[in-house]
Amino acid sequence: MLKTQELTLNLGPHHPSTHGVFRCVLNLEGEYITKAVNHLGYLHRGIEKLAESRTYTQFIPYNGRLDYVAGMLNEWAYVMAVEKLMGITEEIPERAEYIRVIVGELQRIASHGIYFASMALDVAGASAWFYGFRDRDEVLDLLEMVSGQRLMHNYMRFGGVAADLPDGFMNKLDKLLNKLPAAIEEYEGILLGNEIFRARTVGVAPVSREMALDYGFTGPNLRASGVDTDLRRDEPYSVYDRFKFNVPVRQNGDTFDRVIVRIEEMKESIKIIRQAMEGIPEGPVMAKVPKVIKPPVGEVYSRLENAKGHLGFHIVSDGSTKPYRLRIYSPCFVNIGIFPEMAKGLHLMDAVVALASLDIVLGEIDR
Amino acid sequence: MYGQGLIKGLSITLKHFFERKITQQYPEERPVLPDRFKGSLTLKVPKCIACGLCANSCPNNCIKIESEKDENNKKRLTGYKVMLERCLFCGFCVEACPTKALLWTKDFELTKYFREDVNLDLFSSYVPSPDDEKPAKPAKEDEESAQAS
Amino acid sequence: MDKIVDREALVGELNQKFGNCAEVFEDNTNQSIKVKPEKLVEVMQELRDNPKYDFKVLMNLNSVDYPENFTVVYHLNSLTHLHKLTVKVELDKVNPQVPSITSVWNAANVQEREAYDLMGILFTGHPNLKRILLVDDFVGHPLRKDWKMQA
Amino acid sequence: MQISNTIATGLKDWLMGMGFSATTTEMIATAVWTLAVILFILLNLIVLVWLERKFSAFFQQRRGPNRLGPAGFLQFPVDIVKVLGKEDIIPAAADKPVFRIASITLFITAILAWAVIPLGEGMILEDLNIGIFYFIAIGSTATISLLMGGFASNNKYSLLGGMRTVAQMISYEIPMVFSLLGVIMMVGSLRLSDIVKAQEHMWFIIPQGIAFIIYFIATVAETNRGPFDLAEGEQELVAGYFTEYSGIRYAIWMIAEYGNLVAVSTIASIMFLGGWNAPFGLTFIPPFLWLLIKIYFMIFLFMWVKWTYPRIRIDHLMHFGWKFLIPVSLANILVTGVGIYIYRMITG
Repeated sequence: MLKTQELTLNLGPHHPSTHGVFRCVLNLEGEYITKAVNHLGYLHRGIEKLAESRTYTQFIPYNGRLDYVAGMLNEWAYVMAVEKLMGITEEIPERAEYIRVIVGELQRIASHGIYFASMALDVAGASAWFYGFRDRDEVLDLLEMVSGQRLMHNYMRFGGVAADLPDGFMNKLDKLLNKLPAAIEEYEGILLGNEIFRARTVGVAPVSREMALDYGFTGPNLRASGVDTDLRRDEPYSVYDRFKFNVPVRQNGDTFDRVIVRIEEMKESIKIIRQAMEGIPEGPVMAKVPKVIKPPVGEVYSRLENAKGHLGFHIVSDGSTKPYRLRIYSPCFVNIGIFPEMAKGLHLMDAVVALASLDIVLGEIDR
Repeated sequence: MYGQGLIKGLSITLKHFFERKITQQYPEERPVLPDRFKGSLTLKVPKCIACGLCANSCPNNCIKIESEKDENNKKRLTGYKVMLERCLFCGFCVEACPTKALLWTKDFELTKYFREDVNLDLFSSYVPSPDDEKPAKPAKEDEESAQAS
Repeated sequence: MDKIVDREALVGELNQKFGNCAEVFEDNTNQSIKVKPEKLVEVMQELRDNPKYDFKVLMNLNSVDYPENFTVVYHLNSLTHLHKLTVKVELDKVNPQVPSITSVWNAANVQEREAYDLMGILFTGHPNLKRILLVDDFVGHPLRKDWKMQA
Repeated sequence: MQISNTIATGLKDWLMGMGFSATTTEMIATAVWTLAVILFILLNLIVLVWLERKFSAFFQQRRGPNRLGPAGFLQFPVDIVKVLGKEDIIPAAADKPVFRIASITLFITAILAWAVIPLGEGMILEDLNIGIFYFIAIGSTATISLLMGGFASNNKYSLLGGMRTVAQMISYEIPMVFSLLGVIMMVGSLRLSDIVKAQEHMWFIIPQGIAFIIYFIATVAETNRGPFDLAEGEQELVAGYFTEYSGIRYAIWMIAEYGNLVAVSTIASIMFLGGWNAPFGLTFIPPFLWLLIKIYFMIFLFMWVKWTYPRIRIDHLMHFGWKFLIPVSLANILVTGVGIYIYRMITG
């Protein structure tokens, strides 16, 4: 008697394409997925609990360890939340805000660059992978110039940034910005325009608008599903209301759209940095803030448009030097919640690509 | 036309095939590090006033300072240890230092054969250099008392 | 600055519809309401589906261990009206139980599991209430204030 | 050709002179040839492993291995030492006998195929009159080795990889054979040396250009190289059918794969690129070297394609094979047949 049997496959925790230590138990019918169950927490470090035993300032470097490919934006999100809690948002010097925008958008380009690269690797385009990393590294060179480190910057401070931009930074930035459009064109040439890649991604794992909102998608993933929203434009924080930029929106919400939205966003980031370079004023980079940070009793929920979605910080303060409760709303953690639903009926090869297209970073999922 | 993207991809890789390569040949070619680079730590011992701000600012408590009062009732440093294996390289200690005694170096090759060697003892490994302001040698009895404690 | 919902009117309407279930909660953010746990799912459904509020997005689901109670905090956002609302549910310190809102937003699924895992709040009616970040045989809920850190 | 023939006849004369009988002489000469062929394959491997690394690096703006020896050429012996030093792990639940012989059977097929491949005029172990047929027959048995490897590992990834291989290789065998059929029809012989002789004035890539492209695509799939490396599929299947192999057994898989790569490149050079015939009258380069240049040109093409394209999905692969390549190759045969008929009518 012949009979068929479902195959249970452990995708992870150490698997080439789970982008870290993430495990997904798949039930396979042939090579088509009938059921997927996420198992998280292999990288759980208890950062929310750690925050309760660190002072507000001491917690800044830990944010770089969340989404370790976009550390600058994480720090910014945290610093912005505490500034709101302290009520010093208005006092931050303009130059500091401009610097934040410049380094933040650079970080976004770096993060999307690594997204493109890992996406390319997951469809086995090894050369495209190297091109993505090549350009990301040049962005990191600039961030290293500013903060002294490539990934865990610790550059943002309450009321400003740690130091002014170093000499020669603007020249190098200008050179890089002149180079980047050609690089993005190259991405389109080698991967995005490639017929094999299109066949692999167009129409694969579509997420409808309703589903995206229901599952709490944010950021580029939501925009790929046809929801026109961007915190930088809708609720402008910092000095984003002074810049002109488009918000790329795609309608189908499939894997291809999720890639294209990010590539378009890289172009928009270049535009924003150009405008910030022109408009940056002279002046101090730090507001006058007390040495010991003691926010008043209360709570705040503040969000920032991270490279992966809305990074939210809910901070409850009891008036002491340490947060009473600090909650990190991480976009990747919520985005990955859709994966079991998304993977149903997909081919194993497509599931890997769909997972990559969600742009997960395990440091932020497990915290 | 179908197949255009395929040919475009081939032309891009072929272009890079003959291009100059960008890999840095690391041990021979040293990386150019920016001034703010956070490598290892160094302490200019004569400048240190043992105030302990660096230790307080450290998120992971990886700086241990030993000090004692001298005859003028001034604090004097007798030991300075950094547990580099726990260090976040955040730089709060360097920022906190009021006398600019604690500084980053550009030394990034911190690999060691044994775990204990990772940690730094900045006090005893200090080598006086001519550009420091006259190094005050710790008195003999101080060393003895430090060893005793 | 965030757009503020007229909380008095909102609470009035909710109370009228579901019977005394909500009240304005005073804190520094000026956008919080407090809801009784029994009526939470209905209130959330109303907040989501009523075009007047149109809170299509569950921004954040948090749980706080206050000395006197556990509080589950829901941050809601509307894409059309661009306003925000914080819904708070105060729970018993001994046996914290709150109905799950997974039926309203699927986004709550993983976040409720996380709150259960780290804070020990039971979400009744959750389809799969298991530990998500910690190992399955972990004892205790680390984010509670009485949980002692072990180095 | 002349040189090798001289060596061969010289060797035979010398052995006869030593007083061996004719049969013994023939046997010894054959053994020497076999060794020479194996040596040739292994030498190619050394170059290929190095070339693949260098080429992939160049395509990606890297330098590739450059520490040991000139341009990193001595990296290979070091790697061999490393591979030999690795522990040979066989999973406890594996089907051990099958697991052990799987990689070796693939290696044997890779070697056997070389029996009929000429490396120059007369430089051939056995000039079979059904040479190309023999090559295809031997080449298609590689499928079973890969399935053996995937099945015996008792690993789910390996099993999936093995099953993919069977589907893929059986599908792409057909267009490959059909594409060669056009050339065979034009020559009227299956003997490889005849095919080369027929190309003295015109390479078959000119009348059979479409067949060449089909052959190229099909052999990329046959040798499991990117973008058709579904059997390995390292992004979803870790390493496919050889996930569980380690040490020297793993090395044998790689050696066999490169052996197959050289074999199909050689066949492509012989069938379409004129074999050892020199183009444009450039006869100062010896014929053997010409063949080698053509083989390595083919290998460059293989590597270029591999390091440029993303991997194709399995259902697209099947669609492409059955719905596009096979009809086109059949049409090519039809056109070739009609062309030959018309040609004969004109020339009488």
